[in-house]
Amino acid sequence: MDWAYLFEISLTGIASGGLYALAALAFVMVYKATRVVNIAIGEMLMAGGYLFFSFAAMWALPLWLAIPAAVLACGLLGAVIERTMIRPLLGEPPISVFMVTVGLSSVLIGLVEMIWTADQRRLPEFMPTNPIMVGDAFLAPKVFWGAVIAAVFIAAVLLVFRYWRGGVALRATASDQAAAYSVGINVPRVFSLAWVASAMLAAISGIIVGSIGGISSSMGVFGLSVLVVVIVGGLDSVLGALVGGILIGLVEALAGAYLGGEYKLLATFVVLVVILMARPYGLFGTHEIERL
Amino acid sequence: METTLARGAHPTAPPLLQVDSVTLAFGGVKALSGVGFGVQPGSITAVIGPNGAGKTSLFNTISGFYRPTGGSIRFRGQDITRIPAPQRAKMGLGRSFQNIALFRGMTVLDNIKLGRHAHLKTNVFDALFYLGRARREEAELRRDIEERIIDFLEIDHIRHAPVSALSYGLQKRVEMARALAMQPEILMLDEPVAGMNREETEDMARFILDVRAEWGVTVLMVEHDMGMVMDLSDHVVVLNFGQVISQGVPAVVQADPEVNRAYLGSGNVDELRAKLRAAARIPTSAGAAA
Amino acid sequence: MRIGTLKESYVADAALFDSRTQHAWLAIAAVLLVLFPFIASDYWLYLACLVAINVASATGLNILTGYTGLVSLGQAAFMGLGAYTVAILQTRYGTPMLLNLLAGGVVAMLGGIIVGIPSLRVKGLYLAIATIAASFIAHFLFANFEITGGTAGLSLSPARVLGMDLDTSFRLYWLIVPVTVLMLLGAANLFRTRIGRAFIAIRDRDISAEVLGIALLRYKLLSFGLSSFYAGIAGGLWAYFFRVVTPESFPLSMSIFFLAAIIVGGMGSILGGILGAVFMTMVPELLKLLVDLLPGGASLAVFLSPVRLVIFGALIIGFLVFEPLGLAEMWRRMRRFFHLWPFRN
Amino acid sequence: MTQEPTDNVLEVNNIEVIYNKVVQALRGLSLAVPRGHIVALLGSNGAGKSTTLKAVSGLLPLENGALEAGSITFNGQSTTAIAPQLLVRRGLSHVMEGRRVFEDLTIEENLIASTYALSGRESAAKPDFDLVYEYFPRLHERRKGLAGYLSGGEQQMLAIGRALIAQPELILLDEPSLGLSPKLTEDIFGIIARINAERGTSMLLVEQNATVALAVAHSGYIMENGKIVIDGSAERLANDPDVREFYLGMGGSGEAKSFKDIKHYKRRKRWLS
Amino acid sequence: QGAEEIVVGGSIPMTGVFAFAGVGINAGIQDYVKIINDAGGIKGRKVKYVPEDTGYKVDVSVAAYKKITSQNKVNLYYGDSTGFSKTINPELERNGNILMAGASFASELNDPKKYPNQFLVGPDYTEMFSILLKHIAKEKPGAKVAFVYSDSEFGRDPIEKSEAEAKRLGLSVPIKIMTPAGSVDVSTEVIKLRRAAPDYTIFHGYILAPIPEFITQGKQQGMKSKWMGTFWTMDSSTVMKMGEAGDGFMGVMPYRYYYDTEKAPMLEKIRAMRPEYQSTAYMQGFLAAMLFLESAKRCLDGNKPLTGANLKAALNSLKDFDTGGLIGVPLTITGNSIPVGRVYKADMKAQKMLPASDWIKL
Ligand SMILES: Nc1ncnc2c1ncn2[C@@H]1O[C@H](COP(=O)(O)OP(=O)(O)OP(=O)(O)O)[C@@H](O)[C@H]1O
Ligand SMILES: Nc1ncnc2c1ncn2[C@@H]1O[C@H](COP(=O)(O)OP(=O)(O)OP(=O)(O)O)[C@@H](O)[C@H]1O
Ligand SMILES: [Mg+2]
Ligand SMILES: [Mg+2]
Repeated sequence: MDWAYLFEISLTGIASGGLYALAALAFVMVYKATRVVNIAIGEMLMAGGYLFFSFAAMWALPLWLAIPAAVLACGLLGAVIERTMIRPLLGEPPISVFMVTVGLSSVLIGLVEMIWTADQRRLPEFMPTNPIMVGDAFLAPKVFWGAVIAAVFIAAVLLVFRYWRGGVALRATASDQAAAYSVGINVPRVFSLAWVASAMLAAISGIIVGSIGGISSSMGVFGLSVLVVVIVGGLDSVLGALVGGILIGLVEALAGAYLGGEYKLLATFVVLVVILMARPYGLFGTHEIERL
Repeated sequence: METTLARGAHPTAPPLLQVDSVTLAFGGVKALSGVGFGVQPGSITAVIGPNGAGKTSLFNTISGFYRPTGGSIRFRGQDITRIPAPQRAKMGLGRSFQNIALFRGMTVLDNIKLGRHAHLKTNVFDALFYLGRARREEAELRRDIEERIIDFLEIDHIRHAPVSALSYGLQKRVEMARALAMQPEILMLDEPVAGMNREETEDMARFILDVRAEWGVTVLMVEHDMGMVMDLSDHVVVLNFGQVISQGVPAVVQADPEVNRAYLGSGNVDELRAKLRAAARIPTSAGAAA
Repeated sequence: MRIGTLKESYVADAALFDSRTQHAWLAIAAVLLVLFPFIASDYWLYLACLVAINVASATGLNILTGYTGLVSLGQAAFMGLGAYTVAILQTRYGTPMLLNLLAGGVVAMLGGIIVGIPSLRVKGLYLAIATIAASFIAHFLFANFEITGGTAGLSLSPARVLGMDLDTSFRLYWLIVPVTVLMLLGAANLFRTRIGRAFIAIRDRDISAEVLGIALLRYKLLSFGLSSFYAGIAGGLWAYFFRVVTPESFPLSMSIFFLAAIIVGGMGSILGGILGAVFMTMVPELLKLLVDLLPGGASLAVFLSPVRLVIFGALIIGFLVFEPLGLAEMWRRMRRFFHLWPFRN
Repeated sequence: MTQEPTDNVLEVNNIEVIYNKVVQALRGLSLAVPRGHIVALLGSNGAGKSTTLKAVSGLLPLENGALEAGSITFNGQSTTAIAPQLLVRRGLSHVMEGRRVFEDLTIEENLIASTYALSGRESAAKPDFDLVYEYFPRLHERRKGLAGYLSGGEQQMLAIGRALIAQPELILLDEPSLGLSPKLTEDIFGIIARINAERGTSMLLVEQNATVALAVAHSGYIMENGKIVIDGSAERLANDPDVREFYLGMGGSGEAKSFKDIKHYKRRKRWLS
Repeated sequence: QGAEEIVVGGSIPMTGVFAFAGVGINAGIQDYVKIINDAGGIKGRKVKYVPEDTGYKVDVSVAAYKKITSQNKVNLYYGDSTGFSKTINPELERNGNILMAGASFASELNDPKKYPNQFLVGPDYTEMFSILLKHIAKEKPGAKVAFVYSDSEFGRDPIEKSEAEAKRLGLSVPIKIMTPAGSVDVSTEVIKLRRAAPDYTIFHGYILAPIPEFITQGKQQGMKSKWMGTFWTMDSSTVMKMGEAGDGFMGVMPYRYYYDTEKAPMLEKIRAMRPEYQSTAYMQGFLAAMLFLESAKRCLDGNKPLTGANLKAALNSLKDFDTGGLIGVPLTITGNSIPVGRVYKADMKAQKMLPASDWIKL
C-alpha cells in the first residue's frame, strides 16, 4: 500500500468535495424554504460563471468588482426566476415545480448559447497559483482555495440558521404555506430570499468551478454530482451538504485513483443507493412524519 | 381453535377480537402499555379516552400498521399479531381513518371499489386484456357496491364526484362506505362523527345501527361525542396514557370517577356556562405573574 | 348530467369509451392511423414511428409516476435494457422478432423490479434521484462488456417478418404503431381493475392503502415492473427502428424527456401520456419548420437555433404555470366545450 | 383602549366566493363581529363556514378560491387589498381548520415562527411565550418535541397558542373542538372565554359543537348553503326550536334525544323553506 | 435534366455540445458551395446546400436526414456524429444515391466494406494517434507516452490500437487515464499522471476542458511532459483559450490553419471571403464540400449517374489531388479516410499555431 499516494488522493478528494458542498448548499437553500428540487442548479452555476466571464473578460472590470457584480447579477436572475416561474406554482405538487426547473435549464442553456455562443471558454485566472503542499502531498491551489471559500460560506450559513429566526421562517414556509401566512410570515418574501440566496451561492460556486474547468453551455452536468451530494446529505440539511460533499468528493477520488475513471460515477451512485437504503432521508435529512 | 369452540357453550360468546396486554412504544414514548379487552360479535364497542391516550395507535396496531412491542391480538380465535396489514384487511378487519384518508385522485365510486381490493382475484394479465375474469369481477363488484352500499349510505348523487370536492361530512360517509366495501366482519371507525353537527351525527348514528342490524357487522369505534357513545355502545373501553382505566357498559363507565376526572368533564352546558363565567372573572394579572 | 353519457347498465358505465361521440372519434383516429403511411412522406413517417415509440415508453412511465406516484428518472435505462436485449438476440441468435421484443420487455422488467426494491423505504424525490443510479449503472454495463459491443455498441440487421425485411419507416410503421396501440389499450384496461386502483391508492396515500388490503411492496414492484416492461418493449422497437444501439443512445436526458412528456401531457392520464409524448417529440421539429418559414432561411438558422432551446424550455414552464394539469386537462376542457360536436345523437 | 359595544371590529358585507372558477361556496353572506365579543358561526358540513374565515383572512387564493363580490372591513379598513401576512401583523389571526401546525418544527419553533406577526407593529410588543405556556402548561412540557408527534388536542393548543403570540385583536377560530375529548373541549373553551375576558380579544368562532359554542359566545349566526339563515344573541339562538332540534339535539319538549331513537325520515328545517 | 440541382444535405449540430464546430462546418460548406455556384456550378448544374440543425442528437439528426431527403433529391450528405453515421448507414445503402461524410473521425467508420458510401474528411482517430506517435518516435525514441481520454465512444476510440502502435514504434505507454464525461476537477488524475512521469501526454476525447487544468496542475507539480491533442482540440481559438498553460501545446492537424501563409491559394480565397479568423471546423466543412463536389464533377465528367457507388468510386479515383493548399500535400484517397496530418505547436506570443513537423503521411 502506498500510503503517501492514498493520503494525497484523499486530500484532493476532500478538497474537491468542498466545491460540491458549496453548490449543494445553493440547492439546499431553495429546497429548505420552498420544497423545490432545483434540477437546474448546474445551469445556475453556469449562469454565474458566464456573468463573471462577461464582467471580467468582456467588460474588463477589475476582479474585486467583477466577482460581486456577477454574484449580484445572478441573485437578480434568481429573483426573476422565482417571481415568474416558481411563485405562480405555489401550492402545486412538487413534481410540477421540479419539471419547471427542467424547463428552466433548457432556457438557461439556450440563453447562454445565444448571448455567449456555445464555445468553451476559460475564466480569467484570479486565484493564487502557488502550489499548496501538505507534507509531501500536493494540493492544486484552485481546488484548495475553492474549498476554503466553500467552507467559509457553509460555516456562515450554518451560523445564520442557528441564530437567526429567519431559519425558522424558511422551514415553516416549507412545512405549510397557508399556515405560514397565518402566523404573519411573508411567504413570497421567503421564497424570493431563498432563491436569491441560492442563486448567489450558485454564482460563487460557478465562478470557482468555472475557473477550474472552464465554462461552456454544457457545464450544467456538474449539477448531477450536486444532486447526488444533496441526496446523500439529506435534501434539506446544510450540514448534510457539507458532509455529503466531502464524502462524495472522497469516494470519487478514491474510485478514480484505484479503480479508474469509468468507476467514478458508478462508485458514487453505489454509495448513494447504499446510504439511501440505510437512511431513506439521507444522512441528515428531515424524516417525513407519517401518521394515519 | 378448540378453546374457542369449547367456550362457545358459555353464556357469553367468545370474543370476535381479543386484545391481550398489547404494548407499543415509539422510542421513549409509550403509546400503549398492557392494553387488553375483547369485542363481542355483533356488539358496538367504543374506545374512548383523552387525546393522546393511544386510541388511534390501538386501532393502528389492530389493523397491522404498527407492530406491537408486546402482547397479542386474536381475531376469530386466530393469533394475528404477526400477520401483515393487507392480509388482516382480507380476513375481515375493515376500518376508517381519523384524519380522512380518502384517495383524492379517485372518484367516490373508485374509492369504494378500492375497499374490496383484497377480495378480488384479477391478476395483471386479466387486467391488461380486460377479458373474462376481470370483466366479470368488475361488473359484479359494481353491482354489489351500487345496490348494497351506495344506496344504503345515500350517496348515489355523488358517486362520480372526485372526493376532493366533497365537504367534510360527505367524505366521512364515503370513508364509511369504503370500509363497508371491505366486507368486514369487524368495522373499526376512528372518530366517525368528528366535525359533524348534531344533525349529521344523528344520520351517522343511524347508519351505524343499521349496518349492525342489517349486515350483522360488529362495530368497534373511537369517538369523542359522548352522547353518541353512551347511546349506541354495548361496551365501552376507556384508555388513558395507553392503559385501560375502566371498561364496561356505558352506565358503569360514566359513573367511574376517574373517567370523569380524566375525560368527561362536566358535560352539562349550564354548568359549563357557569364555569366559563367564573373563568372569565379571573383577574388579568394572573397571566403576567407566571 | 351531460346528454350522450346516459348509461343503461353498469357495464356500459365502465366501458373505456363511453359515448357514441367517442366511438366516432375513435373510428376516425383508427382510419387516419391506417391511411397515414400511404399519404405521408418518409420524414413524417419517421416522426410517426418515433412518436409512437415515445408514446409507448411515456405510457409506461405514466403507470409508474403518474398513477403510482413513484417518480423515476430511469426510464431511458430500461429502454436501453430492452434495446440491448433485442440487439443481442437479433445479432447473436437471430431469434424471431416478436420473441425478441418480448424478451426485451421481460429483461427490462426484471431490471425495473430490482431498481424498485428500495421504493418501499425510499420515497418521493429521494427515490427519483436514486433511480438516476439506474441510468449510470446501465450505462456502465453497456459500455464495459464484450457482449454489448463496448462503447461502439451493436448494429442490427433489420427485423424479418414473413420473409420481408422491416427496413423502411413505412414497413416499421406497421410493427411499431400496432404494438403501441396494444400497449395503450392494456394500460387503459389496467385502470379499470383493482390493480390500477391499487396503484392510484398508493400514489394518493400509500400507508392507508396498506391498511386497506394492498400489499405495498408487491404493488410498487409490480408498477416498476410494468413500467419498465413498457420501456423495454419501446426500447426494442427503438432498436429495430434505429438499428444501432450504443451506450450513449439512452442518456439521462432521455429519461428527463419522458418525465417532461407525462407532466406536460398530464400525469395519471393515458391521454396525457400520449399527448405529452407527441408534444415533446414534435415541438422541436415544428419549431424548426417555423424557422424555415422565416425569411433568411439557413443563415438565420444559425442564430435562431439556441432560440429554439429557449422556446422549448419556456413552453414547458408556460404549461406548468398556466395549466399544471397538463395537455390532457386542456383537451378535456375543450371537449366539454364542444362535447358532442360534430356528432349529435 | 376605548371600547364601544356598537363598534364592530369585523364587518363582512354580501360576499360571494367561487372556487376553481366554478364552485360557488358563498352567496351574499354578511356578518359582523362587535369589538370584544365572541361571535359563533354555526352551520352544517359544506355550508361555507371555513370559506368565510378564509375570505376574511385572505387565504382563499391559496386554494384557488376568489372573492368575487362584497366587502370585508377590519377595524374599518377594507381587507381585500392587504396581503394575508400583513393582516396578521395588524391583529387579525386565523386558527385554521385541522390545526395546521408546522409538523417538522418543534413547539418552541412553532411559536418563534409566529413572532413574525409582531414585526412592523408600532406598539413593538415583545413576544410573550410565557403567556402561552401559562394557558397551556402541556405545551411547556413538550416544547422541545416535534409538533408533528403531538396528539390532536395538543396540536389544537399549539395552534391557539400561536395565534396568541400574535397579540391579535380578532381571532378567527375554525372548529377548535374538532377531535378533542369532552374535557379538553371544555378546557379549551374555558381558555377561549378567559382570553376574551382578560384580553378583550374579539373572536369569530366556527364550531360544530353548538352546545359549547353557544355557551361561550355572545351572539351567533347560523348559515346554510353559503348564506346566513338566522342570527341573534346566544340566548335567542339557544331557544330557537330548529336550533334546539338540529344543533343541540333536543326533542320537541326540551329533553335530550337519544341517538337510539333516530327516525329514518326528518322534519324539514323551517329556514330552508 | 442537365439543369437539375446537385443537392448537399447536412445534419449540422448548430446547438448543443458540438455547436462550436457545427457553426464553422456550416459556414465552410456554404462558402465552398458559393464558390462553385459563382463559377457557374458543375457542368451547368447549380449546387444547393440544405442544412438542418440537430442539437447533436442522433434521433433529431436522423429526422433531419429524413426531412431533407424526402424534400430533395439528395446526392451528398454531411452527418454530425459517429452515432448518426452508424445509424444512417443502412439507410444510405438502401438509398444508394448518396455519398456521405461527416464530423466523425471514428476509426470504426474507416472500413469501406462496412461503410461503402461514407468517408472521413481526414485521418481517423487512430491514424491521428499514429501521426503523433510517429512524430514522437522521431523526436525522442523510446519516449514514455501517456494517454488521457474521456469515457465516451469518442474518447475510447483509438486507445487500444494506439497502445499497440506505440509499442511497435518502440515507445512505452506507462499510464492510460480515463476521465468520466463532464468531470471538472481532475486533481486526482493529475496525481496519477505525475507519478507515471511521461515524456509526452496525449489528450483525446475533449474539446478544451479539462486539458488546461491538467496542464496547469501538471506544471505546478513539476511535470516535464509535453502535451498533445487531436483534431477537435486543435482549433487555434481553442488552444489560445488555454492561456499560459497552452504554450507549447502540440497536436495533429490535417488541414492548414486560416492564417497559414504557405502557398495555399484556397486559403487566400477564404480569407478574401471572410476577413475574420475561421476555425478548423470550417476547414473541415469546406474540404468536405470540396471533395463532395469534386466527386460529383468526376461522375458527371464520366457521364455516370450520381449514385453513391459512383460518387465513392470517383472519390477513390483522386490521385495527387490538389486541395488548393488546404492540405499541404496532394491527396490520394484509397479507402475511407485521408491519413495525412501535421504536428502543429502553439505559440502564445504570436497567438498562432505553428508547424512543428512536416506533413506526415501514413
Ligand atoms: N408515529 C408516531 N411516532 C411517535 N409518536 C407517536 C406516533 N404516533 C402516535 N404517537 C404518540 O402516541 C400517543 C398516542 O397517540 P394517538 O394518536 O394514538 O392518540 P389518540 O388517543 O388517538 O388521540 P386523539 O384523540 O387526539 O386522536 C401520542 O402521545 C402521540 O404523540
Ligand atoms: N378548495 C376547494 N375547492 C373546491 N371547492 C371547495 C374547496 N374548499 C371548499 N369547497 C366547497 O365549498 C363549500 C364550502 O366549504 P367549506 O369548507 O367552507 O365548508 P364548511 O362549512 O367549513 O364545512 P365543514 O363543516 O365540513 O368544515 C363546500 O361545498 C366545498 O365542497
Ligand atoms: Mg386518534
Ligand atoms: Mg370547515
